[in-house]
Order: sequence, then C-alpha cells, then structure tokens
Amino acid sequence: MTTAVLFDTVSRHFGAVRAVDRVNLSIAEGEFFAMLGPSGSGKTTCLRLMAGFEQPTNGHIEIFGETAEGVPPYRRSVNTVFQDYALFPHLSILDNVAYGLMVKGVGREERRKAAEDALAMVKLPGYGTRRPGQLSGGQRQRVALARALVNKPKVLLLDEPLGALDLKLREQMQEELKSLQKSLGITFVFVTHDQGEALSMADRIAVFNEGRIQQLGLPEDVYNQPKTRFVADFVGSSNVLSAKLCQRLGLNASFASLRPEAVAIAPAADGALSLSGTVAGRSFLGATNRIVVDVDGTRIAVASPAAQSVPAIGSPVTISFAARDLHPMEDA
Amino acid sequence: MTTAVLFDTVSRHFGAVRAVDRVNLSIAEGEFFAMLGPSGSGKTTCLRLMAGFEQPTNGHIEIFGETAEGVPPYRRSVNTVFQDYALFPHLSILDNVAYGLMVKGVGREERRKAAEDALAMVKLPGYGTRRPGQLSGGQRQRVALARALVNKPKVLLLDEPLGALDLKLREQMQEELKSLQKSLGITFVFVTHDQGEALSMADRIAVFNEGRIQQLGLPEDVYNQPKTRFVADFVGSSNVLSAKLCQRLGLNASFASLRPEAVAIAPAADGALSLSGTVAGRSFLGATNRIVVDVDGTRIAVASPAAQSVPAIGSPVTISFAARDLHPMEDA
Amino acid sequence: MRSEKSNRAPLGLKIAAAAGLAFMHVPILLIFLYAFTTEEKTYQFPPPGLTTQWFAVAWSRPDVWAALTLSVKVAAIATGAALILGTLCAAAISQTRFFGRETVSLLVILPIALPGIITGIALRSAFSMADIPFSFWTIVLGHATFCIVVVYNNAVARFRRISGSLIEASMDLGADGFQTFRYVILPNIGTALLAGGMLAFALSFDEVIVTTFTAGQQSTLPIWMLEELIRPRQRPVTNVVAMIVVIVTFLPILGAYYLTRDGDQIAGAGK
Amino acid sequence: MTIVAESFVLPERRSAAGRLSDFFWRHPHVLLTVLLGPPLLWLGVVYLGSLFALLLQSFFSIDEFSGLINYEFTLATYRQLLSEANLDIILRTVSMAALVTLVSAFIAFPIAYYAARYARGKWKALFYLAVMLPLWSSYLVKVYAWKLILAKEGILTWVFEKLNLLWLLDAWLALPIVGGNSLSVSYTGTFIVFVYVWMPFMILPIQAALERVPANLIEASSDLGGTPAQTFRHVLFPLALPGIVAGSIFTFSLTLGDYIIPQIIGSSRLFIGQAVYAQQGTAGNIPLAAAFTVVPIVIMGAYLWMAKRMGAFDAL
Amino acid sequence: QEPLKELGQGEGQLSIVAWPGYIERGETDKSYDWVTEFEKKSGCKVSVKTAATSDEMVALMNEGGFDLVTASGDASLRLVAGKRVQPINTALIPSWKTIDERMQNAPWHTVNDVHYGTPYVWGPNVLMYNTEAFKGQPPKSWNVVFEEMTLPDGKSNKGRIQAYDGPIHVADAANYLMAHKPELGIKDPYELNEEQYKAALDLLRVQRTLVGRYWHDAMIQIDDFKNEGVVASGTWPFQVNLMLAEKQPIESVFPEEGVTGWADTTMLHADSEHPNCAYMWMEHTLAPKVQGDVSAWFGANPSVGAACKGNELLTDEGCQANGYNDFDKVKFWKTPVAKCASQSECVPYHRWVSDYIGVIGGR
Ligand SMILES: Nc1ncnc2c1ncn2[C@@H]1O[C@H](COP(=O)(O)OP(=O)(O)OP(=O)(O)O)[C@@H](O)[C@H]1O
Ligand SMILES: Nc1ncnc2c1ncn2[C@@H]1O[C@H](COP(=O)(O)OP(=O)(O)OP(=O)(O)O)[C@@H](O)[C@H]1O
Ligand SMILES: [Mg+2]
Ligand SMILES: [Mg+2]
Repeated sequence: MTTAVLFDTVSRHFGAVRAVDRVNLSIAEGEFFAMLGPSGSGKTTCLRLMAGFEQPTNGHIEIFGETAEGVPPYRRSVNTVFQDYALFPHLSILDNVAYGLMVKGVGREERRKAAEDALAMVKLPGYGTRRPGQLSGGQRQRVALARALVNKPKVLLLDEPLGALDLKLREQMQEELKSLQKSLGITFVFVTHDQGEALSMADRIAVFNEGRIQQLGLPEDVYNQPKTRFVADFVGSSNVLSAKLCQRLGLNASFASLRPEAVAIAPAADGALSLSGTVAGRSFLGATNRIVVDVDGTRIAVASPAAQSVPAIGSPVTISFAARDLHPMEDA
Repeated sequence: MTTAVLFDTVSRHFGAVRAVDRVNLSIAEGEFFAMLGPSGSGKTTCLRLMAGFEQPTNGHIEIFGETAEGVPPYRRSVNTVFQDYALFPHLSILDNVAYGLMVKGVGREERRKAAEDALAMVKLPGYGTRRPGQLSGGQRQRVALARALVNKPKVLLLDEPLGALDLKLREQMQEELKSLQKSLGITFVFVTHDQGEALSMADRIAVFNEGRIQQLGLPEDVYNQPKTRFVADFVGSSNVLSAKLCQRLGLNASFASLRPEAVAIAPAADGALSLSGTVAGRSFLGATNRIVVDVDGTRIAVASPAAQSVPAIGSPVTISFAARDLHPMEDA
Repeated sequence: MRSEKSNRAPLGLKIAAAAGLAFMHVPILLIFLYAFTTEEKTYQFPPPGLTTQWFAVAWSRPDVWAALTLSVKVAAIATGAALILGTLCAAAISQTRFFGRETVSLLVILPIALPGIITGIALRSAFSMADIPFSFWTIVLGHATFCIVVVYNNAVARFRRISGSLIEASMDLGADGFQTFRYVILPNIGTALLAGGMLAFALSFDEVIVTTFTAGQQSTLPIWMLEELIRPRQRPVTNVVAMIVVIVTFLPILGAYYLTRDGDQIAGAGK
Repeated sequence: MTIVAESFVLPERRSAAGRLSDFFWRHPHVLLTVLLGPPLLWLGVVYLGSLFALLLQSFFSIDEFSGLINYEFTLATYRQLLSEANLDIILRTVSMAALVTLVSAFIAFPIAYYAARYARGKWKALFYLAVMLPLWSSYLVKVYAWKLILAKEGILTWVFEKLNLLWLLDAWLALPIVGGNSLSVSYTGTFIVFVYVWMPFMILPIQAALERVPANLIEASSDLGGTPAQTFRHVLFPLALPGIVAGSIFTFSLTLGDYIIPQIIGSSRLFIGQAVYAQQGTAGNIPLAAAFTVVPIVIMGAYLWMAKRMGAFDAL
Repeated sequence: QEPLKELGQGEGQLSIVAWPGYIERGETDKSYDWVTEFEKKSGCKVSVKTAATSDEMVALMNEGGFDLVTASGDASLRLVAGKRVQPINTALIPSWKTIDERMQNAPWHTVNDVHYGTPYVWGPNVLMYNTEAFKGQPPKSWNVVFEEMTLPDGKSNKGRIQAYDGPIHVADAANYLMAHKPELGIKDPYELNEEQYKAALDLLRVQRTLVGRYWHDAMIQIDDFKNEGVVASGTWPFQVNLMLAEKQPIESVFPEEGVTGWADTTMLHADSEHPNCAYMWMEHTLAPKVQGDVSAWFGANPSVGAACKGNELLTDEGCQANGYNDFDKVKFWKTPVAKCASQSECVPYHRWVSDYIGVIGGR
C-alpha cells in the first residue's frame, strides 16, 4: 500500500507555543483518516502543514513519496475543504467550483462541464448561477467539497467541515462524505473535535492533545482501549476508576477506564465484577437512560437501555460489568 | 399550580414570514420547559415575545396572570441568557453581574455583595475583576447566567445557551443548569435545536416547526411516540415506515415510527414482528454499532450493542421488534 | 489566517509601498526644511542657510494667533455640533428600520461626496438670500455640515459592531432607554466618537474651500495661509505654522488610531 | 440579594426619564423623530435647501452690464453653459478627475495592501500615521511645496540637472497636451499635485476593504492552484473593489471641485472648480456658477448611485 | 439717490475693497503707511478686502457690506448702472478743487454731470522685461508678447511671456492692432465692431500658444518672473518697483504702440453704513502726501498735481518716471458697451468675458 502522507517527527512551533510537537504519522492511500482532539490541540496546524500553508519547524514531510517542504500550496495536488468553507463571495457557485480549473488554464466550456458534474455529484445540480450568500450552511459545505474534488486531488483535507451544521444535517453529510470517499478512493484527512463523528467515519483515528498524538489506531481500539486517561475522557464519556478502586477490583493499574454501556445495574453474574453504591442522578437520553451511581465518592455513569426501569435517586444499587471491559491506562 | 407563561393563539408575522403562528402554550411555575426545533422554526421569536422584545401580531400573552403586552422589557420580571451571552465588554465581570441591580438603584455595597454571591453560585468566585474578554466560553456562559439570576426573575429565558460550547463542556453545563434550576425553583424556558439536550434536561418539550408547535409533551412521549413524521425525524433518528410496510405488518396507518434501538437483528421471538432484508451499511458509534438494513428499498437503521457481532455488508438478515414499539403517526 | 499574515511581503510590494510613502512625505519634509531657511523672499533651493528665527517671529505675530484662535474655535464648535448630529443620525440608522433609511444615509454622505465648492457656494448664496451676514457662525455652519459625516461614519461602524443583543440585554436587566444609553451605548461608542471627533476637528481645521465662501472678513488659519502664500511677507513663517500644526496633530491622530483599534477589539468580543 | 420581584410587572420608575422612556418604548416613531429630527433639519433642510436654492438660481440670468441678477425664469444660462469654451472646461475637469482617480488607486493599492496584510503591531500604527499625517497637514502649504518642486527653476529641475537627466524632462515637456513650458504650468504638474493631495483619501478605504477580505479566501485560492498573481487578479482585487470605489468618491469629487490647485499649478486653462469660483466670485455671475455646479452634482449623483450598488458605502 | 447733505461724526468703522498695494499700513515697508495716521485722526478703523480683478470688485460690491471701492474704469460705470454706488457731494470734500483738471470730470466717474467718486491714482500698463534675456536690447514694441520670435538671448519667447488674466486684455490686443493693422480702422480699443473684435481674438489665440500661465495676481506674477523663467509681460508699475527693489534683472518700457491704463476712483457704496468715515477717507486720499505715497508705492500717478513735488517717497522725478506726462498716450480702461460712440455697434463686455475665457481655455 502506498503511503499518502508521511510525518517524520514533525514539529511546528509558534514562538513558545508548540502547536505541533514531534508528530509521527503515516496515512495510507485511500484511507479515511481522522484527527480528533480538543480545541487548540494542533489538528488544524497539522492540516496546514500538509496543505503547505505552514512549514515545519523541525522534521520532514513527504506526500506520495515526495518531499513536501518548499513546495507552495498552489503546486501541491492536495485540496482543502475549509472549516468556514471559504467560498469566494464575488463568484457564482459555478465559478467557485470551476476556480481551480480556471487558474490551471482549462478552457471555459470544459471547466463549466466539469464543474456541473461536480455539483451534480454533491447533489446540487442547477445551483450554479447562485451566489454563496444565497445558500444554506449545508449547501455551502457541499459546494466547498465540489470545489475541492473537481481538481481530482490526491489528498483531500477537511477541517471540521461539519462543525457549523446542525445535528440532522450533520448526520446526513457524514453518510454522504463517507460514501463519496469510498466511491472516489481519494485519501481523506478529516479534522474534528467530535468523537462520534470520528468514530463513525474514520478508518483510523489519531487523538491529539497539546500538539502530540496521544493514541493512533482503529476506532474500536481507541474507544474501547484508551491508552491514556486523556483519551478515555475525551473519546466517549468513559468512567475513570482510580488506583484504589482498581485495586479493590483486583486490577493493578493507576487508572482504568470503564464504558458506561458496559455496566449494568444488576447483581454480578458469573465471573463478572461488581460494586455497590447509591443512585446520584439520572437523565433520559432517548435511546438510553444515563444513571449516575456514587461508589464511595467516585461517580460511575451507567447507560441503561430505555426499556429498563430506572431506580429512584438515593436508592442503593449494585452495578456489575465484565472484567474484560475494565481497561488499564497509562498515567498521562 | 400557577401558570407562569400563557400563550393564547399567539402569532408574530414579519411581513410574509410567519415566524410564530397561532401558538398555544402554558408553562407551569417552576417548570423546566424546552423549545426544540430546527433553525428558523420560531423558537427565538417565542422567547422574545416573552421577554418583551417583540409584540404579538395576534393573540394574547399572560405572564403570571398579568397581561404582558405593552409592558416594556425593562419592566418585566423576566430575564434572558442570550445565545452569545451579550456580556457588556466595557464592564468588569462584577459590574456585569451587578448591572441589573445598579439600574434599579440598589446601593453599591449591597449590589457588590449580591453579585459576588451570584458568581459563587455559578462557581466563579473571585472572577469579579476580570473583563469578559478574559474568560473562556464556558465561563462567560456562567457569568451570563449569574447576571440574569441576580435579579431573581420569575422566569428565566435561555436561548441556546450551550450552542457555542464544545461537547465536553456542554455536558457539564447541562448538569449544572439542571441542578441550579432545581435548587432555585425558577421557571426555565430553554431553547435548543439539539434534541439530546432537550430530552435530558426538560420537564416538558415543545417541538417547533415553521412557527407552529408540532408536539408538546413529556420527553419520553415526544421521543417514543412522535405525533408527526417531522417529530419522528427530528427527535432522534427514528425509522419511518411507509403505509405499505405498515400494512404488511398489520398496522393501519399512513406512517409509523420505529426507534433503531427497539430493533434487534435476530429471528422474531414470541409475538414479535419481523422483516427480512440485507445489510446496506454499518458504522461504529462507540457504545453501539449502527447497522442499516434494506427492506424492499426502505432503509431501516438498527442500533446494535457494540458487544454484538456485526453482520457483513450485503448479507441477508432478519430484524425483529415488539409490536408496541411501532408507533402510528399523523400525516404531517 | 494567522500564518498568511505573518508571511513576509514580496519584494515588489515592499518597493511599491515604500515608493508610495516616499512620494507622500517628501513634500512634507520640504515644508519642514523651509521653516528653517534664512532666505525670506524666495524659496531658493537648496536653502542658503538655516535658522530658527522664524519660530520666534511666528510666535510674536498677532495675525498668526488671531487666525489660530479662530480656527480652533470654529473647529471646536463645528466638531461639537457634528458629534451630536452625527451620533443621533448613526443611532437612528443603525438601531431602527424605517422607510427612507437608505436616503438618509446617502444624505449624510452628500456634503463630503459633492465637491466642497458646491457646499460652499450653496451655503453662501443661501445665506445672502436669507440675509444672514457672514460671521463666525456661518463658518461653523459650513464646517459642521461636512463634519457630520466623519462622526457618522465612525459611529455607524461601531454601532454595527456592537452586538444588537447588548442593548437588549440591558433592557432585559431592567435598564430603561436612557439608562441603556448612559451605561451601555455611550461607553461602547465613546472611543469611536472621540476618534470621529478628532478627525472632524482636523478636517475643519484645514478646510479652505468651503470657508472661503462662508467666511466674511474673518480669516481662519488656512485662509490666513492662502493670503500669506500669495502675498508673502516673511514666507518661512507660513511653513513654521504648517509644521507646528503637523506636529501638534500627530498626537491626536495616534490617539484616534489606538482608541478605535482597542475599541474594536472590545466590541468585537461581544460579537 | 435583596430585591425580590413580587409581581411579574416591576413597579414603574417614578422619574421623568423613566416615564419618557416608557413613552418612547410604546411610541418608537416618536423616538425616531427625535433622533432624526435635528440631523434631518440640518442636512435635509439647511443643506439640501441651500443646494436647491442654488440650483434654482441657474434658471435666472444676469444683467451683463451691471452684474445684477435678473429674476426671471430662463434657460439662457444653460445655453451659456453648453458653449464650446465651457464644454471644454467640463471635459478637461472630468478627464483629469478620472485620471487622478485611476492613478491614485494605483499608487494607493500597494500601500493599503501592505498595511492591511503585512504590517503588524507597531508597524501598523506607523503606517497609519504615515498615511494620516500628509492627510492632515495643511493642504495649502503642501500645494505650495509642490510649486517649489515643479517650478522651472525648482527642485525637480535641480535634481534632474544633478542626475544629468534634464533631456528627459525637456523631452516630456515637449510633448503636446501634457507638456508645457515647465512642469508647474503644465497639465502634468496639475495632475501630479492632484494625485499627491488626494491619494491619501484612497488608501484608508482600500485598506479597510482589504482587511475585511478573510485571509482564508486567499489560502483557498492558493490551495486550488492559484498562483499569487492569479489570486490577486481573481480574488483579492474583486474583493477590494468596493474599497477602491469608496476611495474614488473622494478623489473624484475632490478633483472635480478643487479650484486652488489648478490655479497655482497649471496653465490658466480653467477647471470646473475655478470656473465656478470665477463666475461666482470674480464675475459675480451666480446663475452661471450655479449651472456649472449642476455638472458635478449630476456626475457625483450617478457615481454615488453606482457606488451604493457596489456596496462601497460600507467601506467609507 | 441723493448725495449726503452734510458731514457728521465718524462711525468708527470703514471697509474698503481695493487693489492690492493700494491701501498700506506699513506691514510690508514701514515707510509706506497712509492708514495709521487716518485712523488716529478720524477714529475710523479701516478694514481692507483686496480684489485681484475689476470683475471681482463688482461682484464684491454687488454682494454688499463694504463702504468704498477703488474701482478702475472698466468697473466704475457698471457699478453706477447697477446702482451699487451713490453720487457724492463734492462740497463735502474740501480738496476736490485740487484735483487735476483732466481727472475732475473724467467720463469713468461722471454720469450726466453727477460725480460718483473721487479720483485716486492712475497708471499705465507697461511692458516689463528681463534684462538678461534681452541682453541690452530693450523691446520697443508689444510684439514680443503677441508674436512668436527669437529673443536676443537666442531662445524663442514661447512659454516665456505672460498676459493679463482679465477680459480687458482684449483692449491691449486691439491697441496693438491699431498700430499694426490700420486697415481694420480701430479708433478706440474699447469700441470694436465684429470684424475688429474677431481680429483681436485671433491675435490673442496666437498669444495663447506663447503664454504658459496668465497672471492675475501681482505677487504671483513676481514669483513667475523669478522662478518660472518668464521674461516679458504687460504689467503694472507696482510689480516693476517691487522687483527693482529686490534687485531683480528687469526693466520696463513704454512701447511704441502706446499703452492701456487705468484710472481708479474711490466710490461710495449705495448702502454704505459708514458714509461719514467714507467721506473723511476720500478727503484723506486727496492730500498730496497720501497721493504721492500711493503713487510711489504702486508706481502710479497722482490725481493731484501738487503731489508731484516735494514728496519724499515719490521724489521729484517720480511723476515723470511713472508717465505723468504721457497722460494723452494712455488709453484708459472703460467698460465696452454695445452703443458706442465711435461706430454704430460694438461688441459688449459680456462677450469679452466669455470669449476671453474661451481663448485661455482653448485646447
Ligand atoms: N500562526 C500562529 N501563531 C501563533 N500561534 C498559533 C498559530 N497558529 C496556531 N497557533 C497555536 O497553536 C495551537 C494549535 O492550534 P490549532 O489551530 O492547530 O488547533 P486546533 O486543534 O485546530 O484547534 P481548534 O479545534 O480550535 O481549531 C494553538 O494554541 C494556537 O493558538
Ligand atoms: N425581525 C425579523 N424580521 C424578519 N424576519 C424575521 C425577524 N426575526 C425573525 N424572522 C424570521 O422568522 C423566522 C423564525 O425566526 P427565529 O429566529 O425565531 O428562529 P429560531 O427557531 O430561533 O432559529 P435558530 O435556531 O436559527 O435561532 C425565520 O424565518 C426568521 O428569518
Ligand atoms: Mg482548528
Ligand atoms: Mg434562534
């Protein structure tokens, strides 16, 4: 498998700020790669390093085997879908989409055709004559996508492209993006701070914090076996069990993670672990009820199916879970 | 129980736009009331009618039994937490919080004390001397809350107060808001377009679309028994079954809703209904896998616990669900 | 966005910008130079010698002081009037919607968009038709007319940046219209008004075209300069005065810059 | 916290301001009238009134011998305005204004661009000062400084002489139309001074417009393969255009109406401003002066209308 | 309007529209001051508004607010016709009798035997030239400013001459034609029929190609002689005197074609608010001392013969130098009218105004 993007201990510092700090990364061709992390963790900076808007302070970047440093953005076969779309307000939708072809000198008729095809692909046929200001957020997002895709880039960078959309639209776009990527086979590098988005869409996920990659792996691994406390906290709302509690459960680790949906409110069955506590809170989440159980001061969240009855606040309960659902973590 | 807010067939039109259209509403004192709906559905306009920034085109508004029309905003005992917080940039945090008391003529010492108490209540003691620009989003949100609460309003209006926060912070603030409302006993009217937020926090929910209330009821009812196709679609990602499919299942309705988590990939047990189809897609959502099954062209999503194995795409499966989980809906 | 701006400018751009700025400043330097020349009748170049005597001469000439005081008075009063009218207008335009709003905003711009000579001659003939004798007040009237737009522009820009919900928040918290103005609007547009006021002052202070038409026998500083430049006695005195005015306006301009800039940042936080 | 609201409606404020405020709130139109009244009275009545009164005068004529106005409706003044000599004046002025505007934009753009995109912190303040200082230093003294520079025995000649480039200057002056006996009595001289004096008015609006162009549009263009030159041509320039138009309102209008510069630096051929000044002041022919002012009013009216449509007013 | 019957107390104020250099209070040169003493004597504070052209004077007087104007012949009759000035009572001016007889009833201030002002000073429009450019060969004719030629310094006069920026300059052209094209039959340069007028304009169009910039302000003309390389122009003795005082290389001559000239009258505004001060000023200006001082300063000739002798500033040769004896050769400015004396119909002044603008503005 060809390597699309390679980061070899890449750093990017702004004065004292280490926006990206010794990152190693290798993205395979055709992969849907997600970068997940809180605000300010360096995701955008990584993307800008790939696009060529930033140069690494240290380290080396290769794109499809070629050294990327010193190649200006306009000479990279990498396109970006910007977070706020960055559509040209003075151009029509068609001209926006055809922009990349125009600056490459493609003839008027040919680029009009290509742009219309691209618009059709993102399900906006016939919108060509409008201005960006006349479109809704979701539509603009699609135009930005079409504008990038019409250039047939080898890598497509997407910086939180769905951040500004509302939930409904977002779910819809997630599906569309995913199937588009499958059908085109282009390498997607996708930045988000929404773990649900990353988990459902990506082939692999890199979790960033403070400029560094905390964990890099398959979505299931990142979700189920967080390597650090940060990942456990950030990816899904895991319960973090302290060393003391771990010991009580017979686990020798300074921290362990336990997913709410792995916990049941029921006496322990065969080989399962159990703890007892009191119900401290409950809320209806639609598909599930979230019940918070206080176990000697540690609050453990339980996701209980909506069909099950919810114990009253203050009532004593026993919670149980399988030993394999308890994941030891590093200290960081 | 006293009625805090009463809307009697209230409309607010802007030219041809019916922002709010014949809305009937009655909010009880001490209730946590959520208004849920997509962008442009009239939620904010409803709130502004309560606050006094808009006057109804038609209909009548009563707040605590008194006619609200003609009472200017500054003479209503109703306070608002604005979506963008609207903190006064030129005043310190303390002066921001004390503003309402100052314009009412409360003495300097007294209002300082009250403002500090309010800041302590929202867990920002000692932040009084800072400027709004020096606070993070979540902190600003709390200041806006303190600023409203210090006036002891009879009704507190919150316009998507958590919209700008990131997921982690948002979950935390949801809990805090809820417990604050419980302890103060003030009527909260809460606007959001995030159904998860509405479901988990509200005592009752009104679902808005195009200026009208589509459904008004308990969160469970809204979630489990959507009255219209719009509500089913908007609140959670329900499957909508067409009349044909309904008939096949022995139900006489033009549409029926079916929650993904009520469906299992398994042969039908006793008294359960079942359909067969092929797997058309799957994605990992962390706690669950979302499996899309194609049944004669209708795509039905199934939420299957992450622990269960996921059938391969294209393989034939049987899905089953209890008859009571199939909810007939109105046409709209 | 951040990094693009921190990039270095292309050389060609730097040269073009530097050349443009040089073009703008060489004549100013010349004015400064001739404030020190020893030759008083002609502007011989290069100056035969340098002296500072003209500063003393300018200081002791009563006509300089008379023109200066008149200009300061006119500019102060015109600025005051412009501040009030410009702010009212900006408030009405930006806080309300009404029929003819566009027309009003056009009307405000008109006195500066039409050549000054038209404003001047129109006012002049109106004054003489209405039998208003030319006086201090006719000068002020003329100046205030085109100063309004400067204040208006600054105030409108700031009003636009104040988030609308700020004013609603104030009302919501129990402040009536006047209290809202006093405690929220004024502090937020204050720096913009100050900046607009300073620009208006400077504009009035250097105005000659409208003034020639609306002034009677009085001469403001620019009119005095016009007289002096055409019928010179002690030519360098004009340069001394011009130079001092430049130096004295330096601080307010810098002040206006920092005020509007910081103000924008503050107001931007509420956006 | 001591104030507890007993009822939903808070007690009425007793002060007059409170009552007035309630009144305004219930009658927003009254408030609008109060706000707009004074400025409209000033601009709409005094200023527009004067303008109309002036325009009215253009329909009167003047008694040639005594110089007194003959208050009878006539179009004679307009006939006079359209005489060949006067048309020349109009044509000359408008072409000068257009040229000055173009060249000002040309010179101002790099400065504004640098200030908007590259200057930071102290440098930005410095740029601002560098633009504002010439703007606020005395217009007259600047014009006279140019007289010294451009005069036949002036500084420019001196510099050219030192550089042994006098032939170049002479060659330029030998050209028809733009040339003349010396720079200070040629159109070239008038043009240079116009550009010099009005160009600063062009810089600030362009800078404002450029600052409003989101930086990521430029990145987007670059990302899509646009070279810096293409980015300028297709993205930056079109987006800065409203600023240029806003600036050109100033340069165009100021050139159109100026009468001092062409009088001091020029070849005695009149510009509209001078014609108005001369007709009004020297000749006392108010009707003809008024008819002359109609020309810039019409031109600027059309210009403003166009500028408004381009959204240039936001950039003022 | 009836003239003032008797003189009263001064009103304390007096505002005068005057040519530059006509009313001096010692600001440029301490010895030239004829205002301070008057103010002390009469208690009338004098304010002066200078005007650069006759048209401007008429405009200012039409606008009002002034008491007196020093109007030249091309303005004075227009002011009378427009009823902007009032007749004066010569009995209230004791020095009236001392006025030069040739000036007492001059047609530019006397209408139907009624006097509309007191003569101030008069002078010729002489030809000033740069002595370095003419290398000791003074020009004899106005042709140096009307026709292209090579000057003694070997360079063309093109771009190096100036002409007066006022319609009355048409008369200078007519005066030149009178001598050089007698077939046109011009008898009076201010009374031109269509044909004569057209010939004058043609001449002026030729002149336009030679002139870089026209002059209408004395000081600017001086600047142009100094800095712009101007070497010849019609001018007032005022500029000649100033430049000579500065030791500039210039001289002036009285060309063979004769010259035009101006004789100025101090006229009283019809609505003057300070008539008493005005009468006092008129009387003051007729004193030989003042007449002599003004003449010396401006290079003009007094209207009171006595001023020619014993004036310290003018000196006894002054009148001679300024052309006092050439009175008959000077064709004084007057406003051209349609009904003229020398022929059936003449081109009126307003045509002069618009056509002259056309000539200067020509492409
Ligand atoms: N040009 C710059 N100059 C200085 N600091 C910068 C610059 N660009 C980024 N940074 C800093 O680098 C860090 C990482 O920024 P980056 O934009 O990559 O974060 P991010 O993960 O994309 O965050 P977000 O989710 O908020 O977009 C931040 O602390 C930011 O302030
Ligand atoms: N002042 C106004 N003038 C004209 N139309 C308005 C005005 N205010 C609101 N509207 C329109 O009324 C409709 C409802 O607006 P509203 O702001 O109440 O929606 P919302 O539900 O709060 O949406 P969002 O979630 O986007 O805030 C929209 O179509 C909006 O464009
Ligand atoms: Mg980012
Ligand atoms: Mg809203």
